[in-house]
Amino acid sequence: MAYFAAAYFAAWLILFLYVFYIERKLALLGRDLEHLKNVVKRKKS
Amino acid sequence: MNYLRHVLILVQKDIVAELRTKEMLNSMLLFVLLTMVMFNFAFGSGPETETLSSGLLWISFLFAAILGLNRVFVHEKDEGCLDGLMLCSMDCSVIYFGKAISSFLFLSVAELIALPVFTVFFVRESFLSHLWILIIVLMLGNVGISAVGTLLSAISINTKARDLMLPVLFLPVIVPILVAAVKSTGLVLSFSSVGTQQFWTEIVIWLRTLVIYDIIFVLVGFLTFEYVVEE
Amino acid sequence: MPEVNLLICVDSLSKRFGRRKVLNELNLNICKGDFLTIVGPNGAGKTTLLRILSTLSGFSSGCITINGVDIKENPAFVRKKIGLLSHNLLLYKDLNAYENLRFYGKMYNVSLLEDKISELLEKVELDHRKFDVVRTFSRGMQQRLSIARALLHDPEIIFLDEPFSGLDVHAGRILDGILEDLKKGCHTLVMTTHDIKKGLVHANSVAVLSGSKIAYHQRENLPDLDDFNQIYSDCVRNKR
Amino acid sequence: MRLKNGTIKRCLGITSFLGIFISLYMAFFYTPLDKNLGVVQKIFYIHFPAAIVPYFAFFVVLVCSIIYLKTRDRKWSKIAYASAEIGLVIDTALLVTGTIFDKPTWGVWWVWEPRLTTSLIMWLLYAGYLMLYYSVGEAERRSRLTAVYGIVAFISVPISFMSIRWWRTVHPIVFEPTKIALDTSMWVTTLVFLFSMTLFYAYLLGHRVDMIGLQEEIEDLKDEVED
Repeated sequence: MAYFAAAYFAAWLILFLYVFYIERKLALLGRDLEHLKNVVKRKKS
Repeated sequence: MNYLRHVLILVQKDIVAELRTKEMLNSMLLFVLLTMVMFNFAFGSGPETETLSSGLLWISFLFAAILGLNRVFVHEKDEGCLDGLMLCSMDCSVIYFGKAISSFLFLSVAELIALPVFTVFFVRESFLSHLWILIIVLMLGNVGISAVGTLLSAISINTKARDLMLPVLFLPVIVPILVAAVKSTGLVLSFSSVGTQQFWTEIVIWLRTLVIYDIIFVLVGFLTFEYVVEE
Repeated sequence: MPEVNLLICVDSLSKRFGRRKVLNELNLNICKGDFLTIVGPNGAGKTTLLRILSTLSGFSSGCITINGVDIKENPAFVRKKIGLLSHNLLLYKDLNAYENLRFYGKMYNVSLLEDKISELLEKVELDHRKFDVVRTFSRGMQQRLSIARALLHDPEIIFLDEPFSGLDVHAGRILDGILEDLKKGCHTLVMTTHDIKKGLVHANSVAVLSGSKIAYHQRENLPDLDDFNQIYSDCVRNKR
Repeated sequence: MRLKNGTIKRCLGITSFLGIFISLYMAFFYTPLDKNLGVVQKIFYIHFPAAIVPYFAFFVVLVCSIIYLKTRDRKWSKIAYASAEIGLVIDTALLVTGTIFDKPTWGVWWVWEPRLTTSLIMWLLYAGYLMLYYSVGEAERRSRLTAVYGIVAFISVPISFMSIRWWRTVHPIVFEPTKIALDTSMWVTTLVFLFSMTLFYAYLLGHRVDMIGLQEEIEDLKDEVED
């Protein structure tokens, strides 16, 4: 039982950590992009 | 015909340069010998090490090969000679074959010098009657190593990490060659304890594997090399 | 411009390094027998342009023909016709002067190679070091040998990238002589430099590469040094 | 176009999560307990798709690399890289479940048996691929070099199929998950799991490619600001 739990736990942990990483990174990148777009807009005007 | 001539000119150039400095050959040779000595210290010299010796032989050859392969494109890259080669050869694959053949030659020379030393150190039974099979195994292994090694060396010379990159890229790719070469070398070294029938059936399997992977590696190198060197 | 003599034709050439546009919609025509000098500030893309012309570098868009042949489609044809003297020496430091030239000569299928090598070594005044390893040469000598290497296969077109950098006065004079000979021999030469004065000496055609474009191109009736200096600084300022 | 793309991705996400929940439910409650291994056998349901999906992901790397070298469209090299990274992550999950699976069935954590060994080699190969990706600065060259390595690396993927044959000539007892008697409900569960894992992979792939696109867009904007 312990092995079973450990295997499922480990596998999902890895996958969800990865999903979490991607979502987090995407959010951060989205923020950066918005920021830069604003900077460009300000520069142009 | 012209194609072949160009490859040979390139090989000849590499040999002349290597004979002048001997840096690649010397370092490979010393490295192989050092590995063998270190192996002896690390594992002792009991009867159990004999079964490991075919593995030792190939591991030391493989790492020596990395040492040499790292140097293959250093001279070409440093003074921009690769550009010069691109300008004067009709085809990128001329450069690939020239480089692969010269690293094959240097590796083979180092191995053939190291082989007697290895025999003296680690082999108890004479395998002289089957030596020619071992030579074939060595050569087939070298073809694979230098075919894929030359390609990966050209890749790694283009990275920031340069020579740190080659082992990381090279070792996992060469595994099939390593497995087949170690198995067949082990068979040759212990041919007397394996029955003749079994020896031949098994050695054929392993040699076939070597040949198949050699062909694949050469083909892939030939087809993709131009994408590595172009800019 | 007389169309018949058109040798190299560059049409809206663009080259991007990653995201950076090094060359942008660049147009340039070079006629047979021209000596074109391209000047420009550092990082303007002079070296890149020469590397593209000599098929060593790819480009993002545009079209280049040499003698009417598209260089992307048939690079081998172009490579036989050109000699390149680049920043890099393209020499093997562990081979001696003679071996270097012999290697390249054989790769280019040069006939009467031995005579050619002796002749060229004499020309660049390296006769006495024929069998010395290139590693032992001074920078200027290596550069001279590199010149010999570039001329080995009698190329019709010669690209020179900053040929005078690293040359002492004497070696510079040797190079001057060679360039004059080549000009008389109806070779087409393209030279880049950031030394405007040196650039105007031989040229019959000058161009300024700035802001990833050819900002100025004049063939025959060249401006004198002061005028050209003025033009040059205008070009550079406009693009900044 | 953008909206449609987003909708597809959201649908993929929802279906793959739903699928995974269904398959988990099936694994826990629908399938019978294995007679010999008991509850441990249920590891197999996650282990099997985690073994197959990396193969598929690395195959995608190969195909996209070849297409990139032919067309020079950077889109393909982005997909190739994203696929390699996701394959690597799932391969990691495979190795972890594999080692945990080994302990109760064989009594040791790691055995150099073909499936595990070759998965490990694949892991190393594509870890090298990722290292190569990050050690080349310029985008065009990076795409070119990783594409070539993506092709070379795939040569070694078939050894995982070959090797079972090779090792068997040496070691007669070879462990294969499929040798465990499976009844229909077990097979159905496995296939459902495999299907939802593949959807999950596709969902991740879409996001990862988006991420690279965003990164490049940001770099572009930075250049623009500097100019």
